Amino acid sequence: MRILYFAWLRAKIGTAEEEVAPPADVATTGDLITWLQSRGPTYADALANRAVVKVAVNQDYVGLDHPLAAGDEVALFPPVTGG
Amino acid sequence: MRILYFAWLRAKIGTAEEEVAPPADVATTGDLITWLQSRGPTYADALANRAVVKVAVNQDYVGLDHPLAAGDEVALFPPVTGG
Amino acid sequence: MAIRVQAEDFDVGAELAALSDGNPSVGGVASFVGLVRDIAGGDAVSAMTLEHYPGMTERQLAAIEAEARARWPLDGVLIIHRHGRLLPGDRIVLAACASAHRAAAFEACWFLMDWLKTKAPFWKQEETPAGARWVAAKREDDQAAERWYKRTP
Amino acid sequence: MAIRVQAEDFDVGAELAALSDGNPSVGGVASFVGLVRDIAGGDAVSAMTLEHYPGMTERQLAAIEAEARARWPLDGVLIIHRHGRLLPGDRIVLAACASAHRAAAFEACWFLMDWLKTKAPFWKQEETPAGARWVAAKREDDQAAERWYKRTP
Repeated sequence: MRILYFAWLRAKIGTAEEEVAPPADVATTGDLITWLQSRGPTYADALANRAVVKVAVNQDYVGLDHPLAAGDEVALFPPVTGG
Repeated sequence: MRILYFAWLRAKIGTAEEEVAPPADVATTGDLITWLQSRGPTYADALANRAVVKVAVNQDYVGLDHPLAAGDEVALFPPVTGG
Repeated sequence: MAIRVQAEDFDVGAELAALSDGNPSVGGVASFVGLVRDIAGGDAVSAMTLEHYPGMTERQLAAIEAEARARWPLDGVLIIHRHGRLLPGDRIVLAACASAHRAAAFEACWFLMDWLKTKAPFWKQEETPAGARWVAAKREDDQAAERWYKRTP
Repeated sequence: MAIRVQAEDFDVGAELAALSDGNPSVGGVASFVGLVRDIAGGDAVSAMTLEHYPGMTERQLAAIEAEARARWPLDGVLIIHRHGRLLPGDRIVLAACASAHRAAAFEACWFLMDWLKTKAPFWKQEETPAGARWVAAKREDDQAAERWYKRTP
């Protein structure tokens, strides 16, 4: 599963992109964030406030109960500020 | 007093501009239109429907009760259609 | 004050750029370009001639600009309106507002267009297969202009 | 479909002209150009860098364009959004809608701007005397976007 990070989430976590293989019980986007938070203090810090973490799966916005499949492209980022 | 006509009012009356010297009892813009209507069938026809005759005095919109002064520039024209 | 009444076409890109040039507090420029359509009331239109009232036109457009500046925080306002004979696809009018805030720019620009439609002394005559005809004022334009009247108690 | 995400600047006049070129049923083109301001939250901004999510950006902008076309009778829609490092006064975004009717053009263009502000995956980082900082999403932008949600019974 590929995970992309943008803006200050990318800066805090220290990478723009990584391949991860979460355990089988990580079934939803919410589960994935919980699992990522367990990977170390930088993750825990970056993902601490879920209200400012937006999630996209395969380039569409989803909620925290969205089911995950093996080949998904998951992106985590702050609220957008374009325009 | 100078009177200007525009658009189909100009075309119906047959002139874009004329100098007139209305009698002393022509005190308002409404009086002026009534007096102009008496000047002949082309005027009577062009000014028959006052709902579609707009009036400006010295380049500002006014109503039919607007008082007239000797040196005024009076314009009569249909509802505008610019933009 | 940026009001221009002219027979010549205008350069939209240059005009819009000039509205914010040298003023980096401008956050956005909203604009509207009106064009001659080739059809009106179901009839083909081959050309359109815009008559206007020189002097009063500039005076009314300046009053509309002043009203927009009084209502919204604007860094720049531009109205260019052409007169004379135009062909389908030709530009008729450009209205543009620059502001720090996009809502102000959009609202003010829309206001300029709605008010100039019913207040600026221009008259359109269309050339159709059945001959030349004067365009009648539209009730929907009056209603659009009325939206912007302030309610007084 | 006219969505472009690019580092390069764009030619506003040419882009707006292209929206109506060859289509004389267009009565008007409403547009908005967003610019980099030199001040934000009271602090001087010397530059701004726009990060984006390639692929998703185009996908979301295309969805916003499709929504606008479904809601209003539009003859043309254009969204150009830049990314990378920009300076005060630089153009960031152009949104434009061509329509036979000016109300449709204005509404649809405003809708494009409000929705892309809250849906297109761009993030701004400002350079200020106190260092670089990420721009926070504004509550007023969320409210502006919410205006356009259809009420469902």
